Amino acid sequence: MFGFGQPKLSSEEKIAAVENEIKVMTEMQTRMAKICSQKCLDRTYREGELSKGEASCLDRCSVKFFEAHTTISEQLQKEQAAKGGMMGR
Amino acid sequence: MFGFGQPKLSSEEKIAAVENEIKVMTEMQTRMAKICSQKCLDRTYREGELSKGEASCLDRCSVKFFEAHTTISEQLQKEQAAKGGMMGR
Amino acid sequence: MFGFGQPKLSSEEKIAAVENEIKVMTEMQTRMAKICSQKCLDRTYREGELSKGEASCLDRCSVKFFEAHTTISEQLQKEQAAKGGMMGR
Amino acid sequence: MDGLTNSEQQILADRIQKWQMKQFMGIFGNLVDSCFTSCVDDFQSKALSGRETGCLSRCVSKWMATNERMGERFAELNAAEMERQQRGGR
Amino acid sequence: MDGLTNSEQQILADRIQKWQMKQFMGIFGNLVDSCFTSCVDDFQSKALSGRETGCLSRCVSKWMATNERMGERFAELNAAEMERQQRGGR
Amino acid sequence: MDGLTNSEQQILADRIQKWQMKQFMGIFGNLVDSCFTSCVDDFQSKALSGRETGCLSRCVSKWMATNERMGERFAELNAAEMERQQRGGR
Repeated sequence: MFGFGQPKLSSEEKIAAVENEIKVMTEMQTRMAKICSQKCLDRTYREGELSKGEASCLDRCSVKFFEAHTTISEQLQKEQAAKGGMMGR
Repeated sequence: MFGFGQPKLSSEEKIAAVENEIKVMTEMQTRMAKICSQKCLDRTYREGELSKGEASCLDRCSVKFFEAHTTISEQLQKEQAAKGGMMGR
Repeated sequence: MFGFGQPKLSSEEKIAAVENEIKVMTEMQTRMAKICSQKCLDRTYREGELSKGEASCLDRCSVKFFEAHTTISEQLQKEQAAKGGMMGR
Repeated sequence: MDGLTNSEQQILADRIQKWQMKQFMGIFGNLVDSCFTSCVDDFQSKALSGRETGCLSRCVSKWMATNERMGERFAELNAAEMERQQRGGR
Repeated sequence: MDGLTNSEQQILADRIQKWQMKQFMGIFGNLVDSCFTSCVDDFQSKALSGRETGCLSRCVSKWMATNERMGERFAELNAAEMERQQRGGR
Repeated sequence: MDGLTNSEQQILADRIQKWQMKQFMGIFGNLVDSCFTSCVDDFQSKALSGRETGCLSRCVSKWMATNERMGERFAELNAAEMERQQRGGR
């Protein structure tokens, strides 16, 4: 997603790259669970299990969230490139 | 709450354990203040002091929050133990 | 804002002071953008550009936010000084 | 874990585990806050009622089920994305 | 500070103080955000009105009173819980 | 960058850049969360609709415009405040 794979990294750099990738992915998963819970779960908690409707809402939400993530990431990169610089802020 | 007290810790480990305990407790207190403020305070801020009703709501909220914290912590530990592993995520 | 400028700092201390100042300012700017977006932007996103109304709302909001920040910071310092101690929590 | 030696993998695993401990405290805190906010609204008494305790318990169960499900979905989506990138998408 | 030597306690105190400084920036930021959100809603003008300034000031006062009260309650609850655990509850 | 030597400025710049990378991940995450929350509400299908994709895109554009504008305003306000303090306000 944030493509590394450049040549001749030191051992520490290789570890740090994978470490960072794992953290980024884990954080994305945590946010996805949070946002999709807000979209899909009944907050009265009359049931402790996911209903069928909630489960399939979560599944679809995860696909859409992932897609939105990719889309937004690409748009930002394009707009940054167009401006020819780092983050506009 | 997250029980240490195991034998023969190094000096650094002993410090880190207490340090961690203090941080965990401080963060819990900060969250408790935030959540109970949301539950109990009138947000129009016509008064700068706590009204009697707000103060007793905060007191009760703190007891309930603490109890909820303990209850949820125990439930998670039980369910984790039942699955025989670390955190299900 | 959180005035340093004391005599005879080591090189590391001087760097850390400026580093901290930059971080504090950047975080304040990020929070300001977030809060003022909530106050001023139409969340239906029918337009990708800022409308005139949104733009001038953001401008005014930024001035008010900055002023509120300063005001609250001064009040806290005063009340802390009156109590003669660090943070009351 | 592309191309890491055994000892590098060990270092990585240790760091990730340490990081996860810290993350977990935050995630646990959010869980308590969220379930408490949804389930507890009566501050006339200072003990949790049976209804509130039940609600908290179901809230936690549902959260665990949600997390598990989302973890599986995320792994699938991530694997598909990796493959897409390796085939030269992007 | 169970069983720490004097010098260990000093190291601990230094670390906690450093940490608290950083925490405080976040807590202060949340306070500003929350009081601003509650008190300021008119963006026709660009100076805080008297009403808004007053509201902000009361909001801060109330926050301080709340924090103080919650700190006391938390200490009591924590002490009770410690005792319970030492008597072999849990 | 008051009174830092060249090499000190270099150290500072490196640290700030590293910190910004980390900050950016969080800011990007908040952007995704906020635009997704505003734009996506239909979970009958599992592909983003054209309407949703368009909304996300405009949401991002508006966010960038907002950030840029707020950055300018902030710099102005900060400069004015600095000056005020140097003239001996506070």
